[in-house]
Amino acid sequence: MSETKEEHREYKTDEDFDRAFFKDIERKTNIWQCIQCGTCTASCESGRWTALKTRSIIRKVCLGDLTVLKDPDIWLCTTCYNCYERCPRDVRPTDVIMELRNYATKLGNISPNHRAVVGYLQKFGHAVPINDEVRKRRVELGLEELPPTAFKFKQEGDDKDLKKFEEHLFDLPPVEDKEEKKEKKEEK
Amino acid sequence: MVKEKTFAFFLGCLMPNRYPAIEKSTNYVMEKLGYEMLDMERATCCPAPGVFRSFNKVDWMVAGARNLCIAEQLDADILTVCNGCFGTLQEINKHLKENEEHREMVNEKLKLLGDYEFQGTIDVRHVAEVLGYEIGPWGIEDHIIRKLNVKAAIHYGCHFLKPTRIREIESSEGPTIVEDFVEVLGIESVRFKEQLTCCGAGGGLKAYSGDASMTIFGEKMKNIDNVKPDIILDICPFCHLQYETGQDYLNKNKGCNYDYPVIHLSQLVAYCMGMDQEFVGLQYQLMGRDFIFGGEDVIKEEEEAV
Amino acid sequence: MTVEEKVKKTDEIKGEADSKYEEEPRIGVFVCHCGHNIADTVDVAKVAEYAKNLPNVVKAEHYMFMCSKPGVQMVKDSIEELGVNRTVVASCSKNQHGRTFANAISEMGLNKHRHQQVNIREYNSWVHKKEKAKATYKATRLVEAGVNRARKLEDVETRRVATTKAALVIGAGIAGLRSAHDLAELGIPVYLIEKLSTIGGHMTQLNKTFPTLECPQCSISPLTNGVANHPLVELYTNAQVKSVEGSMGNFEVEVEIKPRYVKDNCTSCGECAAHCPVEVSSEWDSGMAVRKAIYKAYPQAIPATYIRDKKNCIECNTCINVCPVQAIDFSMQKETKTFKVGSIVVAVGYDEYNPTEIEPYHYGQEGYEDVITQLKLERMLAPGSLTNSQLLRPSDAKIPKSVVIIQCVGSRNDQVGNVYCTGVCCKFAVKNARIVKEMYPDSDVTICYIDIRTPGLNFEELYKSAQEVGVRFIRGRPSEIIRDPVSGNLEVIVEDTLSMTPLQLKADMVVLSAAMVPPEGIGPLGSKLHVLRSKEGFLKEFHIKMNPTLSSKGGIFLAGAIQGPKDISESVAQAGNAAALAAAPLVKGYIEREMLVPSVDFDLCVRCGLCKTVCAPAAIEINDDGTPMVNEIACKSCGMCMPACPTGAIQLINFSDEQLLDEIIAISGGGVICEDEL
Amino acid sequence: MSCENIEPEVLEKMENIVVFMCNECGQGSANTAGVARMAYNPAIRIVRVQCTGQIGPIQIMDALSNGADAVACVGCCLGACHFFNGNVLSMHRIKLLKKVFKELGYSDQFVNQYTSRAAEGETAVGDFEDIVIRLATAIREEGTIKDGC
Ligand SMILES: Cc1cc2nc3c(=O)[nH]c(=O)nc-3n(C[C@H](O)[C@H](O)[C@H](O)COP(=O)(O)OP(=O)(O)OC[C@H]3O[C@@H](n4cnc5c(N)ncnc54)[C@H](O)[C@@H]3O)c2cc1C
Ligand SMILES: Cc1cc2nc3c(=O)[nH]c(=O)nc-3n(C[C@H](O)[C@H](O)[C@H](O)COP(=O)(O)OP(=O)(O)OC[C@H]3O[C@@H](n4cnc5c(N)ncnc54)[C@H](O)[C@@H]3O)c2cc1C
Ligand code: SF4
Ligand code: SF4
Ligand code: SF4
Ligand code: SF4
Ligand code: SF4
Ligand code: SF4
Ligand code: SF4
Ligand code: SF4
Repeated sequence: MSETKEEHREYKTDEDFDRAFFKDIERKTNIWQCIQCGTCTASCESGRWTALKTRSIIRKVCLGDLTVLKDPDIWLCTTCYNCYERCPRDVRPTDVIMELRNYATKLGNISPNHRAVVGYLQKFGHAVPINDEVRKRRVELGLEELPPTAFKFKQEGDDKDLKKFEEHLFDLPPVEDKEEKKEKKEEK
Repeated sequence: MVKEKTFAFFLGCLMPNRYPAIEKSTNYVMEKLGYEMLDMERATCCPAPGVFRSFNKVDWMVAGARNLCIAEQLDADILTVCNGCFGTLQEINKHLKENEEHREMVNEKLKLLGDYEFQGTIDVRHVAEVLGYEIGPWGIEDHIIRKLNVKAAIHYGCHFLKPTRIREIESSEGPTIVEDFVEVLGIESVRFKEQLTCCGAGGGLKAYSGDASMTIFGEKMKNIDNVKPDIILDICPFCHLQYETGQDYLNKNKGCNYDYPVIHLSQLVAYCMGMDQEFVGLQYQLMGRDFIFGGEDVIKEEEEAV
Repeated sequence: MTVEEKVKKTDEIKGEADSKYEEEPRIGVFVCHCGHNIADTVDVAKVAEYAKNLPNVVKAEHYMFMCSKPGVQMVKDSIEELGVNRTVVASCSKNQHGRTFANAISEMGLNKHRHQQVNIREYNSWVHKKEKAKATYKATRLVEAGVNRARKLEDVETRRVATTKAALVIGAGIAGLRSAHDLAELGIPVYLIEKLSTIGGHMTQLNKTFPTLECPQCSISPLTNGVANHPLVELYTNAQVKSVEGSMGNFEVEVEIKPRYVKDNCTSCGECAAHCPVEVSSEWDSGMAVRKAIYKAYPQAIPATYIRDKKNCIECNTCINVCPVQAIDFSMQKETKTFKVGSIVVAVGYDEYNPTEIEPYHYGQEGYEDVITQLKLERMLAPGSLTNSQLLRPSDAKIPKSVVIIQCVGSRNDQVGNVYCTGVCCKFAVKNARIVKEMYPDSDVTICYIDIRTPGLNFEELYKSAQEVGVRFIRGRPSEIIRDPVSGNLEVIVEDTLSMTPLQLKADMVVLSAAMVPPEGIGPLGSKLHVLRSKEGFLKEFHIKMNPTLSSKGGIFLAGAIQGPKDISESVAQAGNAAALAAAPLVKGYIEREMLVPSVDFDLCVRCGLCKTVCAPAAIEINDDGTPMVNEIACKSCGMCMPACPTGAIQLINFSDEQLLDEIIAISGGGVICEDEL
Repeated sequence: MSCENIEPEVLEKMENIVVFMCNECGQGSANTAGVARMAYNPAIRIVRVQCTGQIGPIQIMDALSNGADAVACVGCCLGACHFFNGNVLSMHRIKLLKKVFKELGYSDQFVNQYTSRAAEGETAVGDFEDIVIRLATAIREEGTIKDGC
């Protein structure tokens, strides 16, 4: 799919789509059963206020429209599962969006903030690491200063758990300059 | 067989690292109710279902299974106090118990992380479900020494009940488990419009787009403000964080003037069971620092008189 | 031959089993050239030669056209001259000329079933043109299989059973009434059984009926009166089927009739109800009106006799005292009657789906009184309703300024397990939307739909007419109805999928187009009748296209919505067909069947009953001693019971394991002579 | 994959393939195929039965032990059985049988269930071709069932 071409025309041809690409999603969910009823969008708490339109995302996956992987909208889902609960055809849109995010991540379409969260997990074993103030509070409340999680062991010099996390889990593709700039623009 | 009346206490991230008072309260409540709480040493983030599952579902399952293995080694069911932790661990646990192919795949990868193998011997519980169904309103009455007189807007959050076919707790369209339970603590649940919608924090949205998250939350707060509760009662530290920082944000940026104390179910129950307000930890929170749980002494006396 | 002669002739054929053929099989084999059709590919001479050497074969010939007069004569002659008692013709398919030869041997006094047709044309020469050697070898296999089969063929007799000239119709909705009336007009006495106190079914509850927007009472009353007064129809209301025995042509049905507590001399004056102190919600009005404990469902109800609702009656005896004709009798008891009938028509209709299951719509919950179903809407708009035919919100009796209609409630929904499209709700939704919009032009009427399905003559026109009067159509399925606890206002949340816009529609009233689902109690009724149900719970037709009116059991026919959701015209059409099919054997007076049925070897039978469980036409009954008994009239000769039997005790005649084995041995390549001999 | 790509030595090993066809759509479709002169492998042998629901493991094993290389049942389309639901019963039986074959260490491609439409000869021929293709795969992998037995 060439991007320059797209800018000049409204219509699309078969070449603009890659239906085989989402075979995996087809296998795991029921996207082909979608009747485009819109229950998902109407259920969507995010979509009411943001650009996320669940139904049209499902449609794009059915068509094999790969632009959906670059669509920032897929990151607006709060995983509230309302659509999943209410879809009359059991399409499980939340799962579809999760799968799409997995694909997008593989392609490097991941926001810097999310990258940072992965970094925290690998470094501290927590998506939200502890800070000095909370350490103090813990003591005041009569709790141990550090909870007995992997991070405490790291502090005590036993780093093997988190090292392994870093080595084996959530290996993200390196940041591409172009992507990063784009992301940053969007942030602003 | 797992040990009875014993839980492997899964802390997660937000509770120990932001709201230790919830940790304190949960320990207090469960121990008073006669449960033994075991530390899960070397546990990590659950990992959070919204963000980490979005990046790589397999790795999410592996990291989650690692936490499950720690509890399996303790021979105890896991107790969580967070919808996210519950969501992740309950779902992975159930899925790996059922799906042999994935179990093998995950176990293969677990070996890389250390001496772990998922067996599928334990269950994952949420404190709201343990209190609501196992202890029950009938069981807590003997243990409370204070009754409040407070109107609460109850927020269930999403992942405690949904997806219902995996959680199998209660319908997500009209749950009553928490209402029914806290009624005996003297809490009156006030219904508000779109009560069961999301707080706007999940799915990595808070990290991805604070603005979008706050728009959703702003609507939620408007509906809560319409019914003027005394407190906001939640069952998840992540929702807790959203309600705390969100009110603050709206006050600062949208000209609002909210000051609703945000209280986790564990904090509330601990207080009613006799923990001092100082340990409930409102003084550490952003909202409702001045809130005093209504007339505890009076009620205490009444209770004693009965 | 005239038609009558033909009928007479078939009547005469009786081919009783004849003991004189119990001797050694003598088989005649005839291989046909079919001109070039077979002979060009298959070496017919070789095949005939091969057949000669097979055991019991006394004659093997090949001939240009076996179906020609001389060919058929050859077969006949062999019987006369050589005492051949089983014939094998290897030629075309059984459908084409199988009957020619079977008839020929029957003319010679042999049982038709002693002929074995072997197809070496369609199954062989025509499809293996290029492989002559292989085709010839295949022909020998097929012929040998045919000979093996012929060797053990048994006679099958044809039996005739007299039928009982009476029919039972269950359910007196539009479909049941139509069937009952048609049957009676064909001269057949009919017992019509209705569960409720009044006949007419759902149709009488409707306000106006599409596509013409006619008054349903006006259309149905000639039929209800016609049935109620027909000399050949015996009507029983408050009645339910208790048990059904027997099969096609001869059923015995037990019916339980609950007492009305009012005798037939009731003049329908209404004094009793006027004085009765008890008021309850009226079922017939779908809860949109009240009635007394002694009541008549609606003014035109048939039978017109009042009825006392024992459950709600406080036994104050006021009614007894005020009745001018002493019609009220609390001592009436329930009765059980037994009817002997030849055919049964089941027309028990449907129920409206109860939408409480779809929780986001909050139907029936406190605060959501203004969420109603279409049937309730029909009752509200109907003449003489509690609201005087006006549309008023149940919560505050105000005329709604905005009405939102939601489609596909309980249909097309995997979550509630109804995948089917009801097919009627789009039609009644546009009907009612148009009616409401015409009544209240200032109110907004909106239909939220996934697809509008209005196929057929007049229905798209109806859809268009609704658009013309200004009904708003939004393509999207609402996710939920929310109520503001402070203001009490309802909002319908829906995406307008065509513009990709989530909408929050203010709704003073919401009408749910609920699905049509199988009626309550259909499970037990189905088992009493021994008919199978579809996975959706409706009674399943025998074949969806070729026989949508017959049930899985012979002699029991389906009419109307019980076979699947239908509108009135379709129900009536099917009901007429059901009546015709049900009448046929009764008018003729008998059923004739070849006894191609299984028999049970009681020494082998271990009384497990497994055969019964697979027999779809419910032709197997279990005797008191646990042994199965095949009802020869009900059996459809499918043989499904055979593999179900763990001991091989039950065997279909001429398709028994033993008979098939002989055929299989030959056809699988095992046999007398090896391939290389060819 | 089509029948044309099957190696001659594999094809040669297919001598007798027994196909039980029901009296309705099964027979009908094979007749239609014949009338339309649609060629197929001459190893295909059709046995006429009332309904595929009549065929059980006994018949199938009888055929296999008497020299059949493969066995199949061809009935009406699901939902259109002329005897109500015999084809579904047969399908379940064959599924079970396939499992048994697998457990015993044989290929599960020796027995199969198909449907066809009386008016369309292609459906029957398509079924026959599929039988042959599956059998070819099995033969390539494990040899004929005769060798195995
Ligand atoms: C809201 C709504 C609007 C409609 N509008 C139209 C319209 O405008 N035009 C149109 O053509 N169609 C319309 N229909 C469809 C129409 O109602 C049906 O097509 C028709 O009523 C079907 O008739 P029936 O006789 O098969 O079933 P029913 O009318 O349901 O009759 C079945 C009868 O059997 C009785 N019964 C049930 N169980 C038993 C039992 N166990 N023993 C004895 N008796 C039993 C019932 O009491 C009932 O009297 C509408 C349907 C709905 C829900
Ligand atoms: C493309 C297509 C696909 C379809 N697919 C399906 C499907 O999958 N399933 C389904 O259920 N339905 C299907 N249908 C519908 C189906 O074809 C009809 O429902 C059915 O054929 C109607 O049967 P009929 O006997 O009423 O009419 P016809 O089949 O049209 O028969 C009418 C007969 O009357 C004869 N005739 C006409 N005029 C005269 C005259 N003046 N005198 C004497 N004889 C006359 C005609 O020659 C004809 O033989 C399909 C229709 C189409 C167009
Ligand atoms: S709710 Fe389900 S069927 Fe409807 S549009 Fe969404 S995914 Fe498709
Ligand atoms: S799960 Fe995501 S897409 Fe679905 S309704 Fe919730 S926010 Fe919307
Ligand atoms: S029962 Fe008596 S009072 Fe009642 S309607 Fe009949 S005749 Fe009149
Ligand atoms: S006896 Fe029963 S039916 Fe008669 S008036 Fe009294 S309550 Fe009504
Ligand atoms: S007829 Fe219309 S409303 Fe009814 S189920 Fe079908 S599409 Fe839905
Ligand atoms: S006219 Fe035919 S194609 Fe068009 S909507 Fe109607 S049924 Fe479908
Ligand atoms: S052959 Fe057997 S299964 Fe088939 S109808 Fe007759 S008794 Fe029932
Ligand atoms: S299945 Fe066989 S053994 Fe069992 S009851 Fe029927 S005939 Fe007897």
